[in-house]
Amino acid sequence: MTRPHKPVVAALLFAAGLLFGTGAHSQDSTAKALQEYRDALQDGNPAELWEIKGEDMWQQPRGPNKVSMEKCDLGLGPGVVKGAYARLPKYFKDTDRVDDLESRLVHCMVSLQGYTRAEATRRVFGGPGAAADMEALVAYVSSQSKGVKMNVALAHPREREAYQMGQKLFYYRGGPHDFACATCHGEDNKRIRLQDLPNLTSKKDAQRAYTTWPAYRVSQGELRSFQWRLYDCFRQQRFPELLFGSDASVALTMFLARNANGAAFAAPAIKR
Amino acid sequence: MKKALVSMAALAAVLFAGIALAQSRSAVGEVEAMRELMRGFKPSGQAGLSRLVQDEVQQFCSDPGWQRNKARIAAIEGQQLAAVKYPADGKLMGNWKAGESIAQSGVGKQFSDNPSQPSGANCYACHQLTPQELSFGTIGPSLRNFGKTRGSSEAIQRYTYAKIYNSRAYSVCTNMPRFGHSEILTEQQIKDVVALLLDPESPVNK
Amino acid sequence: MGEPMRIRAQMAGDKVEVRVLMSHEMETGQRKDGGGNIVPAWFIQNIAVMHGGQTVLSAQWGPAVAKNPFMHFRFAGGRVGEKVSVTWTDNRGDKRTDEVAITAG
Amino acid sequence: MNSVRREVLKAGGGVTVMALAVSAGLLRPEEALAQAAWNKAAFETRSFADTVKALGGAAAVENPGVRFASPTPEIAENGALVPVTVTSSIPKTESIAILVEKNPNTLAANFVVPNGTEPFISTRVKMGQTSDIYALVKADGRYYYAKKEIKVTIGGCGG
Repeated sequence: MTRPHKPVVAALLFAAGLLFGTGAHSQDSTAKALQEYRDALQDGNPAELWEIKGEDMWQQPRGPNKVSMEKCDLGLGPGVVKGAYARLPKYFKDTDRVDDLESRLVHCMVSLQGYTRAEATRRVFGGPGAAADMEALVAYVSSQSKGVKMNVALAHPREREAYQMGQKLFYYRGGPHDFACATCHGEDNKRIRLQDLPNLTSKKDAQRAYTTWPAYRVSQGELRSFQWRLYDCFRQQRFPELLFGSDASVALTMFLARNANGAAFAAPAIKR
Repeated sequence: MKKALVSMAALAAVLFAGIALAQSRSAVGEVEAMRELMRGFKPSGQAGLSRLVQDEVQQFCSDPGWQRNKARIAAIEGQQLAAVKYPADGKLMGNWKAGESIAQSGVGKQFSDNPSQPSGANCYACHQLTPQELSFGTIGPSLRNFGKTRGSSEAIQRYTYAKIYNSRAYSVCTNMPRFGHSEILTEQQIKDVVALLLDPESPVNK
Repeated sequence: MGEPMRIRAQMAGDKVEVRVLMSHEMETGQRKDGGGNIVPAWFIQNIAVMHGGQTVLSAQWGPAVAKNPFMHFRFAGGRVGEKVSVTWTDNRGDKRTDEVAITAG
Repeated sequence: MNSVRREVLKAGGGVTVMALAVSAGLLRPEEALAQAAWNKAAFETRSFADTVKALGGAAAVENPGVRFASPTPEIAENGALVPVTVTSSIPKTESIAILVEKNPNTLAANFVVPNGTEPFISTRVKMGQTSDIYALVKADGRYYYAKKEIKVTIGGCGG
């Protein structure tokens, strides 16, 4: 390993310890310091602001029908929120499709509250000064699976099909850059710039990655859902825009969620 | 809307035609399912649905078991190399300083990018290059001292140009984009990145 | 009006441990938007935490307090069931108050 | 706004008037506090020394009674969110301020700690770059401080 002679960017000096290492000690201490920073953010995760807003939205009568979401069936029966996220996506008879949380929430907003599909999906990702109701609902529902072991079933043929198609999409190379999800997420211990990349083909990384979304993204000051995570990955993959709640998005979610089975769900998390 | 439907149909036709030749019924079913899945994307900014239509290489490399097909690998690499367009003026090395800023830039071709701005090569996302830039990725190998260890002979320049122009000419399913072949970089930009890698004055070789 | 705060007030020994998350942009006035225009400063300036008619913490903030602010402190003299309220006002004159009951540790 | 309260505010908003209004039950205490004048001059300072002055002190001395406690990181992966925790063991601690030397304006926050409240505060600030941060404590009318460098890998004040 080479040593940097003149680290010109002081701010990166320590980050550089990760790469060049002025010795095993400095590498360890840098990694330890970064871990301490990440740990320090855990107490008082702003995701909780989305959780309380989402809980309120879940309970309040809303939409043209003026009813709450408390009859919404997320897979464990009408109104059961606890542990629901850890079992999604799954096949639903009433929609005759495999739904993830977000597409299921849209279904309930339409079928129970009387919104049109367009109204229910008008603002699914928040931006500066305008948080999205959808991300609040996602924060609340997912928070109710904290500590619950991921347990996504492949019992129904449609669930198995979704998993297989999600897997295909994961390896599907396209666009001007020939990128697939696997380009960045198919090997251990890789980084893009200084950012660690989870290897989503390995059990351990797949579990850690999936169980820490949704997350409060410090760089954006927003709570981000798993649908957003996929949307933004495809943007960077130079693909066209992933449609919210589409079969493609649900299939890929199914592939990634199922691969996380057995790990305790730990979101909404906080990420840099 | 109408336009979107038409291009969707065109996409479906291409996806279908491309793979339906002499395939088993279940494979046809799979193609059908994949085509359905691609309805989950919509055109946005400069990113149209045609980006989802795979060429032969993309299709080949989307099979996680591609390594087993040795004959296809050699054939595709040969085709890709044969299609490399070298500069008409015969000059392969540009300006390493311009190359460095191209290597730093990660914009280009995303639906959120302004298509009138030049794309970057984003080399640092995956490679170590100059010793000054500490924020580099590790998806690709380190290119530190790339020219120092190889020299800058005509042959090395041609290899380096071709590798950037179309990396698949040398490694069919590499993670690296085909910067010339896919019109991500201009000819001049590729020359500048070649200089960043090979020029003895470039910090990559210092 | 602002969005609701997340307040936790919990007994820890003989003290009340208070954690508050506030929903606020905390714009610095230095950031540019997509069109290159400066986004005007917009931030919480004054905070007051009250218990039993007494101020148990007050603060003045500038725009360098992080977006969606968090604060954590401890005060003596509170009991389970009593109310703790938090009020903020920002530089636009917007204001919000939320209140919780102290819970057992 | 009710008319009594409007009259009170019209009367000047000075501290004395406010205190009277509170004791007379015209204003709820938190309303009175929220009206307390924001120290514009202090938040516009560009150095540690100027901030001390703007807060009403002559000078500040380093004192081990002022401490950065956990969580206060050595490195912040993102300057947009930097946890800072300060404790003071100096008797009669009245207030705890957090200052970031290399931010456009030095003073980030000033907490007033009344009797009965522990001289301990944990919050989060933004840092545009690697910088010294200061914890400035006012105790019995005097100013004391602690200093610590925090390295920032991504600044928190840009676009």
